[in-house]
Amino acid sequence: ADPVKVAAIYTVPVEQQWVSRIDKALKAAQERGEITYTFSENVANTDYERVMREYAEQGMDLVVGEAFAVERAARKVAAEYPDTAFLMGSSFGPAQPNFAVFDNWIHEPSYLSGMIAGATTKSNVIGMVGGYAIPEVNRLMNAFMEGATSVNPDVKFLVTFINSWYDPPKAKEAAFAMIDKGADILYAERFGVSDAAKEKGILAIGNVIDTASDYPGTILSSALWHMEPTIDKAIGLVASDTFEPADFGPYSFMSYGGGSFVVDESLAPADAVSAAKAKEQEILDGLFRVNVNDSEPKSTM
Amino acid sequence: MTEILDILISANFWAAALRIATPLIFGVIGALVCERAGVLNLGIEGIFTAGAMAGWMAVWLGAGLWGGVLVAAMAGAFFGLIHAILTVPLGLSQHVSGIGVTLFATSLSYFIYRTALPDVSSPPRIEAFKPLDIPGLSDLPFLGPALFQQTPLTFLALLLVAVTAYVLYRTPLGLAIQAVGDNPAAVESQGLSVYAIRIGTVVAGSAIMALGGAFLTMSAFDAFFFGMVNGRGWICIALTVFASWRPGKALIGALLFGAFDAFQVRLQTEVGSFIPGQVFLMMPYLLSIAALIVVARRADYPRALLVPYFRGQR
Amino acid sequence: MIRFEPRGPSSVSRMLGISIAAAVAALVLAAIPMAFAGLSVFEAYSLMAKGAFGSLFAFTEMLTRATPLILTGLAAAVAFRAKLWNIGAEGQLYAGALAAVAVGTGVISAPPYLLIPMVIVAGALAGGLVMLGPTLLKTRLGVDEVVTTLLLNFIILLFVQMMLEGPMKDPMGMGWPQSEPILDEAALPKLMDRMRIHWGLVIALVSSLGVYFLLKRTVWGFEIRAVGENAAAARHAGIPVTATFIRVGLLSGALAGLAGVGEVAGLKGYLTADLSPGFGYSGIVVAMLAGLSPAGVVLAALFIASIFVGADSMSRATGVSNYLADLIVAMALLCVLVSGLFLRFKIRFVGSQANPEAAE
Amino acid sequence: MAGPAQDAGVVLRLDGITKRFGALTANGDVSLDLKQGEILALLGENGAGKTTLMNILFGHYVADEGRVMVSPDGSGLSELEPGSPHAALQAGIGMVHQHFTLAENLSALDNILLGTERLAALSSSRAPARRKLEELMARSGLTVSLDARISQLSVGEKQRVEILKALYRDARVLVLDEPTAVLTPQESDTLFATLKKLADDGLGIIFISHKLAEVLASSHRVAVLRGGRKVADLPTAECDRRKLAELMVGHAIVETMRSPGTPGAPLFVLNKASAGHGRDALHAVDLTLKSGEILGIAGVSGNGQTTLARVISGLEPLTQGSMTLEGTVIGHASARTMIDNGLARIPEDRHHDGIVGAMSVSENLAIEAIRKPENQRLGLLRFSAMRERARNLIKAYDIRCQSEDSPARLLSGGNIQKIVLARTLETVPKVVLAAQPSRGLDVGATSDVHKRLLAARDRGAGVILISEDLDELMRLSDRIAVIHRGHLSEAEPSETLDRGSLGLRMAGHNAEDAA
Ligand SMILES: Nc1ncnc2c1ncn2[C@@H]1O[C@H](COP(=O)(O)OP(=O)(O)OP(=O)(O)O)[C@@H](O)[C@H]1O
Ligand SMILES: Nc1ncnc2c1ncn2[C@@H]1O[C@H](COP(=O)(O)OP(=O)(O)OP(=O)(O)O)[C@@H](O)[C@H]1O
Ligand SMILES: [Mg+2]
Ligand SMILES: [Mg+2]
Repeated sequence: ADPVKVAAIYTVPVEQQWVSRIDKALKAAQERGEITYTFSENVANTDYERVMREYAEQGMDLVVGEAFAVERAARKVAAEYPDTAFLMGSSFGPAQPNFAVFDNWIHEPSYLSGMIAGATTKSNVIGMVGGYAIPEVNRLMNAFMEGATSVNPDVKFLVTFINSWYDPPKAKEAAFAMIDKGADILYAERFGVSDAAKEKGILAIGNVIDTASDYPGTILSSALWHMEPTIDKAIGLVASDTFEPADFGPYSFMSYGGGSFVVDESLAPADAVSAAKAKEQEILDGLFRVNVNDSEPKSTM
Repeated sequence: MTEILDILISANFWAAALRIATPLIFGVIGALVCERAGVLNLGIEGIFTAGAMAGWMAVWLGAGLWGGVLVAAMAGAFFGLIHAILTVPLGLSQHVSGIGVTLFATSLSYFIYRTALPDVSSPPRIEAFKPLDIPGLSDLPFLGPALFQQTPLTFLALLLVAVTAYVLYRTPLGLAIQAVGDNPAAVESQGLSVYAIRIGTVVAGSAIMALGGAFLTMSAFDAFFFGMVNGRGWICIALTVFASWRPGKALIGALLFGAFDAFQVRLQTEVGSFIPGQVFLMMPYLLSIAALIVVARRADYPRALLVPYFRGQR
Repeated sequence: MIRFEPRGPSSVSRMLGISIAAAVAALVLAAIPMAFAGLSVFEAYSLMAKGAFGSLFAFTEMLTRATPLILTGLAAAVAFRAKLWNIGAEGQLYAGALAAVAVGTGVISAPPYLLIPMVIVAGALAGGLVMLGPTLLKTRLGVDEVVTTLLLNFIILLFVQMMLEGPMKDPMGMGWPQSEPILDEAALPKLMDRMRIHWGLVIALVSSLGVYFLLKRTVWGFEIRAVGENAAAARHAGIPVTATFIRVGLLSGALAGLAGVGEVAGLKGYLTADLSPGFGYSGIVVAMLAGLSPAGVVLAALFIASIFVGADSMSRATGVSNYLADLIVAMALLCVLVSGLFLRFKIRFVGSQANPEAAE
Repeated sequence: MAGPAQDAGVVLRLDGITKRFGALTANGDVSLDLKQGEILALLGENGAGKTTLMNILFGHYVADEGRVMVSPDGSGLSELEPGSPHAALQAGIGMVHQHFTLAENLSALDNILLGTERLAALSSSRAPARRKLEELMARSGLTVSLDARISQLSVGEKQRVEILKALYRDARVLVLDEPTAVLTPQESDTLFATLKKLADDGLGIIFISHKLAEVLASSHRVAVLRGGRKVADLPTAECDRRKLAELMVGHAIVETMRSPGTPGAPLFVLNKASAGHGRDALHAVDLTLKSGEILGIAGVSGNGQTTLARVISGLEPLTQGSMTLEGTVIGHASARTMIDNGLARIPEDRHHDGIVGAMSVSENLAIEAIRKPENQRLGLLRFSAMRERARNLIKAYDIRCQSEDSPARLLSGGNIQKIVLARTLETVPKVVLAAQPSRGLDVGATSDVHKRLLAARDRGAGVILISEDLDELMRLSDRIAVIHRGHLSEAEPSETLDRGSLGLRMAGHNAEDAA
């Protein structure tokens, strides 16, 4: 069969952690010869609808993107191009006839990395630096905090949002400020935070992407997101003409391999690692559900 | 209250203020130099980006850190030259030319970066400047951590303030720059070329600005990101007015802004649970306006700022 | 050595010729990065033209993108005419959008013929009021407005984010920082079915006519021009300089606010903090390209919008990085800027040996 | 070509200079020689092309035809590179421009040093320069405080800095474009004494002036330009006032003489009025202007005249005292209320405060009355009425311009002044405030301004004439008061005053000393 024609529309450059996961999965599929892949990055909100239409008009089979700030327009365009499949990052549900949704549901591994952090911190202060307080970020931070307090009720959190996706120098400064306040573990939602941790010789928690090799000895644990299950599923459905608007969110869950938890066992206490692993198994077995909480996390000091 | 005091007396806070201020110092000195010669350079935001990208890429390609600094300065000089040609001999609107240069430098940097590195999911890193350990000074109590654990570019920025002040006030070239920003006819009637001085100054000023960008990718961080300049250039334009076009005051203004910013991230973790985060982020801007109101009446504009000079025209 | 000699008003054919030359120069320049990216230049240009004008969809998209540019361009043009350097149209645009959302999302219920004007007025008022601050600081305390308006852009955007995460957050938005949707009765109607083009364009065109009329034919316009050209002489002649600045500030801010109204009430339907990709800053470019003339603003906005939309679409059709679009816009801008010179001046290249005897 | 004999002592030769600006020929085939030690006066109406000619000589403009020859070291004439001030300076030409070319943000010393040192030099060698300048100042009598910022200097001091700039570079030829336009009589006298001394030292000097008295008193030779062409070049000894005036304008000039006025009731009164601060402040000034009189205010500029004019114009509030117009106290004045109350104002700096250069002549003629019904209806401008009125005024006041639609910026100084006169006097004002109304104007334009002021007086208006030109004051004023350091003396009938005692009082000596 011909390769599936896939176009992706990103509102940020592909370096952005979130988007880079989608890009990676699509590029892998392209490598395998299953799809042809093209994308537009850094698309302004106001241009999003036009770009969607242009791709649809070009006869794309599948359009992948993020509908978050353009929810209504995206759904309207999709409805007008029923022959194209749309797989959009969204906090809302799928819509007939062709609008499927996904999201980064890696709150489970985030919880687990929280358990590791809570058990490892000596100062009982954990700093968290985020870009913007949007649900996709809040959810993971909240799960992380819950995981940490579940093993260490005394742990306190410092939370800062820097109001930018890509200002690593600024994220780094925010992280330094937290280190000054006594944080000995930093939750690295943004580029720059792990650098501060590394410079000051403390630990960091990775998020979405695996940066352990860039910061040896610094990344204590990470909650990783893998878009491959989601993308591969969608491509398969489109290729076999059986695409249905569905919620692809679960493909980001650990049980589908869409989320994973890694820990540097040389940095974490052994009992914390085993506790986390045990919890991981419970999650995979469906015995434990991590709460989903999208509200903005606040400092607790 | 005591928390606030704690912040202000911590050496780390002042070290952060100086770090945050460093790109601004380069930017404001560069902008100030251009404006002293009568040319507003709104290309600054793009020149920052170009400096950040070019300097980083040079290092990444193996030019070495100081080689990267040089390349960044050259990139700044290149865009400065475009702005200078458009605004000085051609006398075009400094506002549009500046914004045009910002658009041009930014989009060219992005385009080159993306064309050169189409397939990076995680931006490549370089080995960035490390904080200098100056034996003796770095170990001083308070001052050591506050002042002497910075990267070489921070010291370069401080040095540049002194050099700029010296050149501006003590050398024939500086006098000519000051004069050309006040009354170009005075310069021409003394046999000097208004165009040469203005173009040269804008090129030099833009090269300095670009170092502010280079600091971001080669000192404050070790990779290049789209949008990472994040309005810092515009802040420098504001700081120039605040500084009344004086290098010393420019340093103070940049440090003040750096301190506001370092202060707000610290305050955010203190009382962030009651007050929306944006309030803190607004603080540096609001305080800059407040500071400007205090100094406004004394602002001493270069009289020929924004005014193109044509020989033999009424 | 280059010498410029001012020339009188240019003929239409000359202006046309120069515009075409500028466009050609821009296209030649833009061919460099295109070739660099491995594109066939001619194909790229035909795709560009298609992207901006090739279909009804493309054309209306281009007009839709030009709509806010016309308004922010007018905002800059009016203010710059009085030498009030308003660099804050971006912030005023957001203020207008915020006000439109505040009025138009259900706080007031009224039929469209009442609600739409209320939304428009609220947006204009909010933009105007935002500009009032810097204007008063300038006239009362001598604070430089370039700086205050520039810094206000950051402050207002943060304020909008604060409102969107706080009191004005859409409870149905799944936690996303966005406003509630504008009611149907408050939305500016679309001009065409299935297309995004909306009544904001009409507002923009009418505003440009209005500004033209104001500057050209009214006492206030006369006073604005006089203050802008020579504030000292205007004051000596009994023109209320302060009042004129305030009027201009309000008008300029209101026009930028209208741009925000159009974007939320006409285009998006609700407010997010990434509403504008820098329309306020582009407005300055539009205004200056237009030589601060209201009619020129419309043309300049169409020019910028068509280059962007065309180049953006071309980058997609050819699979080149879409950062190319911004690059082409920047190059076109610089070319047009330079071409303006040929309208204002005769340019003579004087050899270094200007001495006629030297040749003998 | 001129033989060597004729070249003897010639330090500068302009040879067939032609310069066109579009259709306008600013200089047509002008040739001129300047000898060593000679003071040449260059005369001509406003717009005759004097400044243009000097700008070509100095390299600011490039001539369309003709050439400039200089003899830098007295050895022989060689052609000067056109279009290069640098070359002109190298050849020993020093130029004092009609408008100061000084950087206000630098000290006098730095302005003089500008361009004399290598730009790449690592420091400015101020100390040796200061020594040389102190010697120069002692020799020439041109003293200034070298460390003061230019912005703090008076116009006279600025003028001296300009000349020092040239002398510091060892100029052999000194060109001064209307050097005395802004100087007081005393300053002018000192300047010419200095120039004489410099000429005796071997400098060739060209100066441009509209003041015939000083031309006759101080020059060796006179060249006259009319319409861009040289119409006369003759020894000063062969000239007199009338002849020069005639050469300039091409016909005889009748100088305006005042007939005694018939003063009426007090019209405008300042009572213990104080305003402003610093050098230019007013201190408890009493002034009474009657209708039908011209009240002259004599004084060296910078003694409070500017503040006085601003107060009367409604641009600056009184800090103490009161202002009364026709018996009504004017509390919170603005420019608008004063104009509406019948004040006509001729500002000192007509380019800066008088006209909006980018607007048309007709708009400038309407600007003060733009809100009057004759210019607008319901906020809409009445263009045809405005232009109609402009055409009438252009005719009545003989304003030379291409049309009522040309930008006012393009007009000459004299014609700009006529715009101001036309729009203010046309309203039949009760009070006319004329500040330095003939500064920089040629004889023809000056006599025109004087006629208009006298006509306003004869119509019953009260005129306040602020001037540094004692001839003008004596010729026009019914009474004269002297302003010094913000204090205004009692006005006395001009018949009882003479130039000498006025000059002394302007310098700060009180009436008894003067008498
Ligand atoms: N030449 C100028 N260029 C730019 N801005 C100027 C200029 N002159 C004045 N302004 C600004 O205009 C402001 C208003 O001046 P001012 O209050 O004196 O006007 P006014 O004529 O008294 O007005 P009103 O009659 O309405 O009170 C000044 O404070 C200054 O900021
Ligand atoms: N750069 C220029 N562009 C166009 N016209 C010019 C320019 N310079 C001078 N002119 C015109 O040339 C003519 C001569 O001007 P110039 O300044 O030489 O006169 P002037 O004799 O010095 O007069 P004044 O006594 O008023 O100083 C005037 O009509 C003037 O408007
Ligand atoms: Mg006022
Ligand atoms: Mg002249």
